Amino acid sequence: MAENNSRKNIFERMFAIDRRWVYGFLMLAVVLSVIAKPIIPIPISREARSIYDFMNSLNSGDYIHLAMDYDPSTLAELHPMTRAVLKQCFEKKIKVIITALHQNGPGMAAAAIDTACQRHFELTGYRPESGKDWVFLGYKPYPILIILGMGQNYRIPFPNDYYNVPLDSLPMMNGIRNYQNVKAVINISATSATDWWITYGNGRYQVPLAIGVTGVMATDYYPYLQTGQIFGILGGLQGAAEYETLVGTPGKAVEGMSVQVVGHSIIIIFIIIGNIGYFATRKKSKLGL
Amino acid sequence: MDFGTAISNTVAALLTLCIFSFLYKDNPFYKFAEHLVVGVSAGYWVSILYINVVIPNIWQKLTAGKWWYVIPTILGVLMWTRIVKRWSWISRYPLAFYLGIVTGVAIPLEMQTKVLEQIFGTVQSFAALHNSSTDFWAGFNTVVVVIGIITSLVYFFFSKEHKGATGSVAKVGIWTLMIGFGASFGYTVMARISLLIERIQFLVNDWLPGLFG
Amino acid sequence: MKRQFPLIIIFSLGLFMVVQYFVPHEKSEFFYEFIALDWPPIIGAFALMLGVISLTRVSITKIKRKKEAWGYSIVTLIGLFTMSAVGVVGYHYPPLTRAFNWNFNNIMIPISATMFSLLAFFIASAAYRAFRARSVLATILLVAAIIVMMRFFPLGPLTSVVGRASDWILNVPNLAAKRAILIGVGLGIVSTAMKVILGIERSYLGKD
Amino acid sequence: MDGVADVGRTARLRVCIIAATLLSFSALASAQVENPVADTAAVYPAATIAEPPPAPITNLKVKDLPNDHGHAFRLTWTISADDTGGRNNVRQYAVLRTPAWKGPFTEPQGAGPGWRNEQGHWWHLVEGEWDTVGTIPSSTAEYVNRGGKARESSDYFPDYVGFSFKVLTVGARGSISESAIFGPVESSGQWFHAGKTWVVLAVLVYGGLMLTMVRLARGGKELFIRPLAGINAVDEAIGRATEMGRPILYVLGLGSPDEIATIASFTILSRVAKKVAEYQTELIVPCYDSIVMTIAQETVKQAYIDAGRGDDYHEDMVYFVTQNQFAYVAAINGTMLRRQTATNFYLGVFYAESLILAETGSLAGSIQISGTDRITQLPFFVVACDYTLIGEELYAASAYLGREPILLGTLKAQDYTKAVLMVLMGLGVLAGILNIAWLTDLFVLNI
Repeated sequence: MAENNSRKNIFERMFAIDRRWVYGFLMLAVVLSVIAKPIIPIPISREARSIYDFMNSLNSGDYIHLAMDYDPSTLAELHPMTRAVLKQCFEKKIKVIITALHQNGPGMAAAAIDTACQRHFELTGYRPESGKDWVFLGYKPYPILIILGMGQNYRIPFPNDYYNVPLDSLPMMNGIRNYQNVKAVINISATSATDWWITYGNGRYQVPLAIGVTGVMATDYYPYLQTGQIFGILGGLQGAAEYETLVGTPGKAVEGMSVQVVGHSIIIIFIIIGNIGYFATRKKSKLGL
Repeated sequence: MDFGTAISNTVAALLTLCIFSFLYKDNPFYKFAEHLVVGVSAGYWVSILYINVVIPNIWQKLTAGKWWYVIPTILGVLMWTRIVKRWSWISRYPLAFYLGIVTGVAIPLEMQTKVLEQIFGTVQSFAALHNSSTDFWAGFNTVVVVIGIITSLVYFFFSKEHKGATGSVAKVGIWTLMIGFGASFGYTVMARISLLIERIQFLVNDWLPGLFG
Repeated sequence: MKRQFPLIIIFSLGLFMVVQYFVPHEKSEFFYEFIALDWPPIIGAFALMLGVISLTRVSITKIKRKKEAWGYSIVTLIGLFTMSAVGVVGYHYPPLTRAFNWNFNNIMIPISATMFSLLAFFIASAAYRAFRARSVLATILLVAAIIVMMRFFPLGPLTSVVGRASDWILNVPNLAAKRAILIGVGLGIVSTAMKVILGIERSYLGKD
Repeated sequence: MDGVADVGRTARLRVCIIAATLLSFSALASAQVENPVADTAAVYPAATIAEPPPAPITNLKVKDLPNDHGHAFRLTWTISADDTGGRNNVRQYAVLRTPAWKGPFTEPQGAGPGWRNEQGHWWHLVEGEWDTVGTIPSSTAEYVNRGGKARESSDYFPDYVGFSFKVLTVGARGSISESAIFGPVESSGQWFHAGKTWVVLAVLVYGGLMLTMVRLARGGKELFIRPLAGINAVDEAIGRATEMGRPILYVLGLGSPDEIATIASFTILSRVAKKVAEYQTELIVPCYDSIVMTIAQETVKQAYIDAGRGDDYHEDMVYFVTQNQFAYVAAINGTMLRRQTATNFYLGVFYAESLILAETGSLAGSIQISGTDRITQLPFFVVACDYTLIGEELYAASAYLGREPILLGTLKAQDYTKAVLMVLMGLGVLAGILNIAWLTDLFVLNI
C-alpha cells in the first residue's frame, strides 16, 4: 500500500499546484509560438472548397448577400473569413449586399469593408464604392423578422443603407428586390443568427446558403450540410485559414493555425497527464457508473 | 506607423492587459475594464438604434407623411412601462404583438427545417445509394448514420423503460451522442484558443513594434 | 382585461402567421409584409433601449446607496453617456463620429475580444485537473475529441490517416448525434411556441 | 442597346454593322442567363447574312407557375433539332409575349383602348404587339417569366389577363425561326401551397397530440415516464454527503426564471431540499438572478415544510451573489473550497464559465451532478462531472419528479411524435433500400 500512497502524493502535489502556473505556461507557449511564426500546411476540407468553387462559378455582375452577424468577441475566428470573401468578390466584380444583425457588429463590419476596399485599391488601383460594388445595410433589431423581411423586399426592413442613403438612390440596388435576385447568402456568424438564416432564410425562401461559424458551433451544422439546406461550412479558425489559402492571401488565420498546433498539443498532453494521474491513484468513480 | 495609431494601440493593449490581469486575481484594473465596456457597449446600442432604426424607420417615415408609423412607435414606447411596477401590465400589449408574430412564424418553419427536412434527408441518402457513383464506403456510412440517429432518438425516449432490447439500443445511442460531443469538444478548444492567439498576435505583431518601431 | 386581451392578440396574430405560411396568395402577403415584418423592428428598438435604461437605473441606485464597489458604476455611466452622446450627436455633427469609431475600435474591440480569450486558460487548467475518463462515456468523448483535435497536426504520413478519421467522425457519428438532437430541439421550439399561442404558457405575462 | 439596324445603306455602313453585331453577340454570350428585369429591348439582330434559319422549337407549353403569389408563367418546350445536334448553330432562344404591356405611367398617354388603372398606376395593354420577356442560352428547355407584384415596379404584369407566348430560335449569325404560338394563358396566385402539405400534416398531428396530452395530464391521468438513471445519481449523491456530514451545494445556473431549464431545476431543487431536510444535511444555494433567488427560497421553504422540518429552514441557505458571470463563479469557488462541499449540483442554464465550477469541484473532491440544455456546454460537463443530465433528460427528470401537467403533457407528446417519426423514417429508408422510386419521392419537400 505504501508504494500506492507515495505515488498518490506525487500526483496529488502535481495537481494541487496553483492554477496560475498552468495559465502562465499556456501564455508563454502561445507568445513564443506567435513570435516564432511557424507555418504549417493547411489541408482543404470539402465543406470549404464547395463555397470557394461556388463563388468562382459566379460571373461578374452577379449579386451575393454577405450576412456578418458577429461581434468583437469572436472577430479572431470570423474576421479573416469576411476579409477573404470580400477580396474574392471585389476581384471577380461580384456585387455584395452586406448586413450585420448583431447589435455590437455594425461598426466592425463597416471597418472590415473599409480595409477590404483599401486592400483592393492597393492591389488594383480601383477602390470599390458603396452603391456601385457593395452596399452595407447595417443593423435592425429582431433578426428573425429582418431575415423574413428581406425575403419579401430588402426595402421593408432597410429603407436606407447604414449611412442613411435611400436604397432606391443606390445604382446597384435597382431591380434588386429580394433573395431571388441574389445568387447566395454567405452567413458569417457566432450566434444563433445562423439557425435563423437556415430556418427563415433558406427554409422559407430557398435561397442557397453557406455558413462561416465559430468552432464552438461548427460541428452542430453538419446535418444541414447533408440535407443540402446549406452548401458549405467554414469551421472556426481552421475554416478561415482554409479560405485564406484558397483565395491566395494566407494571413492571420494561417499563422494562427500553426500556433493552434502548440495550443492543442498542450491541452492534449494535459488531458493525458491528468488521466495517468487519475488512474495511477486508482480513484474509482464513487458512483460506480 | 504614425503616432496616432501607436497611441490607439497602446490604449487597446493596456485594456487587453487589464482583462488578462483577472488571470492573476480579480483586481481593480479588471473591474474597471469590465464596467467600462458594459457602459460603452450600452452607449453603442443607443447610438446604433438611433442611427439605424429611429431615423430611417420612424423619423423619415413620419416626415414622409406615412402617419401610420405612429402606431408601432406608440407600441414601442408602451414597452417602457415595464419599469414602473404599477403600469407594467401595459407592456404586455407590445410584447403580445411581437410574441404572436415570432411564435406564429416559428411553428411551421422550425417543424419543416429541424424535423421534416432531417428525416427526409436520411431517407434520400438511402434513395441516392442506387445511383452509380456510390461505392461500398458511402453505403456503409449511410447505414451507420441511420443507426446512430435511431439509437440516439431511442435514448431520448422516456415512455419505455431502458431495459432489455431498448436498453442496449439506448446504450448505442448514448455512445453516438458522446462521439458527437467529442467532436464539439475538439472544435470548441480550437475556438477558445484562437481568441487568445489573436490577442497575442495584436500585442506582439501590432502593438510592440509600434512602440519601438 | 389585463390578461385576456394580450392573450387574444397573441392567439390571433400567431394563428394568422402560421396559416399565412401556407397561403402564397398576394392578399395574404399584404398584412405579412406591411405589419408583421415592418413594425416589430421599431418596437424592438424601444425594447433594447429598455435594457440600457435598467442598466442606468441599477448603476445609479448602486452609487446612491454606496453599495460595495459603487465606484465602478460611475465608470459604467461615464462610458454609457459619452458613447451615446458621441454617437447620437455625431450623426448630425460628423466630426464626432471619429471619436465614436475610436471608442469602438480601441475600447469595445480589445476588451470584448480579450474577455472570451480567458476561456482558453480555463480550458487548459480544466484539461489538466478535471477532464477525466471517469466513465465509459467520458472515455469515448475524450478519445473522439483528441482525434478531432489532431486533424490539422503535421504528422507526416499519419496526417492523412488522422485527417480522414476526423472527417469520418464529423460526417457520420457526429451527423447522427446532432441530427437526433436537432429533431428534439425542433420539437421543443414548436411545442413552446404552441403553448405561448394557445395561452397554456403564460409566464411571460408576469404576475398582475 | 437597340440592336435593330436598318440594312441596305452603303457597303461601308454594312461592314461596321456586321462588326457591331458580332461585338454585341460576344457581350450577349457572356451576359448572365436569367436577367431578373424583363429586358424589353429587342435583343435579336435582324437577319443580316443569308443563313438557313435553325429548326424551331417544338411542343411549347405555358402554364401559370403553381404555388406562388401570381404574376408568373412557366414555359417548357423541346429544344430545336439544330441545338447540340443537326447543324448545331443555335445561339440562343428569345421568349416573346403578346399583348404588349407598357408602363407604369402616372396618367394615360392618349385615348386608345387598353389603358388599365392598376392601383393608381396606369399601364397600357397593346393588342397585337409583342414584348421580349427573356433571352436564354441554347440547350435550355424551360423558362420562368416572373413579374413583380408591386404595381409600380417595371417588371409587373397583371394576373387573370390572357397572354400568348412564342419562342424564337436565334441562329449563330442572327437568322430566326419562330415556334407555334401558345395561349392565351392566365397567371394567378394560389390559396394553398401544395408543396407544404407535409408541414401542415406535421404541425396538425403534433399540435393535436400536445393538446390531448396536456389535457390528460391536467385531468390527472397517470402518464408513465421511465425512471431516470440521473435521479438515482441525485439520491446517491445526497446519501453520500450525509454520510460524510458535509454540506451540499446547489447552483441554479445563469438562466432567467422563465427559461425551461431553470424551471426544471426548481423541481429538482425541491426534491433535493426535501431529502436534505429529512437527513438534516446543510444546503447552500448561491443565486445569480434575484427573481430566481426568490423562487428558490419559496421552493426550499416549502420542501422543508413538506418534510416536516419547517423550523430547520433559515433564510440565508438561499442567497443572492452577483449578476456578473465571472464574479459569480469566483464566489462559488470560494464557498466550495472553504466549506469542502461533499456534493455539487449544477442544474439549469450554463455558459462557458461552468468549466471553472466543475474544475474547482473536482479539485475539492466532491461528487458533481450537472444538467443543462445548452448543447455547447454538455461536452465539458460530461468529462468534468460524475453524472450529467443531457438536454431533454433534464426536462424528463423534472417532469418525473414534479408531475407538472404542462411539462408532462409536452414531454409525452414529444415522445409519441418521435415514435411516429422513427416509423416514418424506417419506412422511407426501407423504400430507399428497395429502390421503390414512387415511395421515396414522397419523402421530398418541394417548397
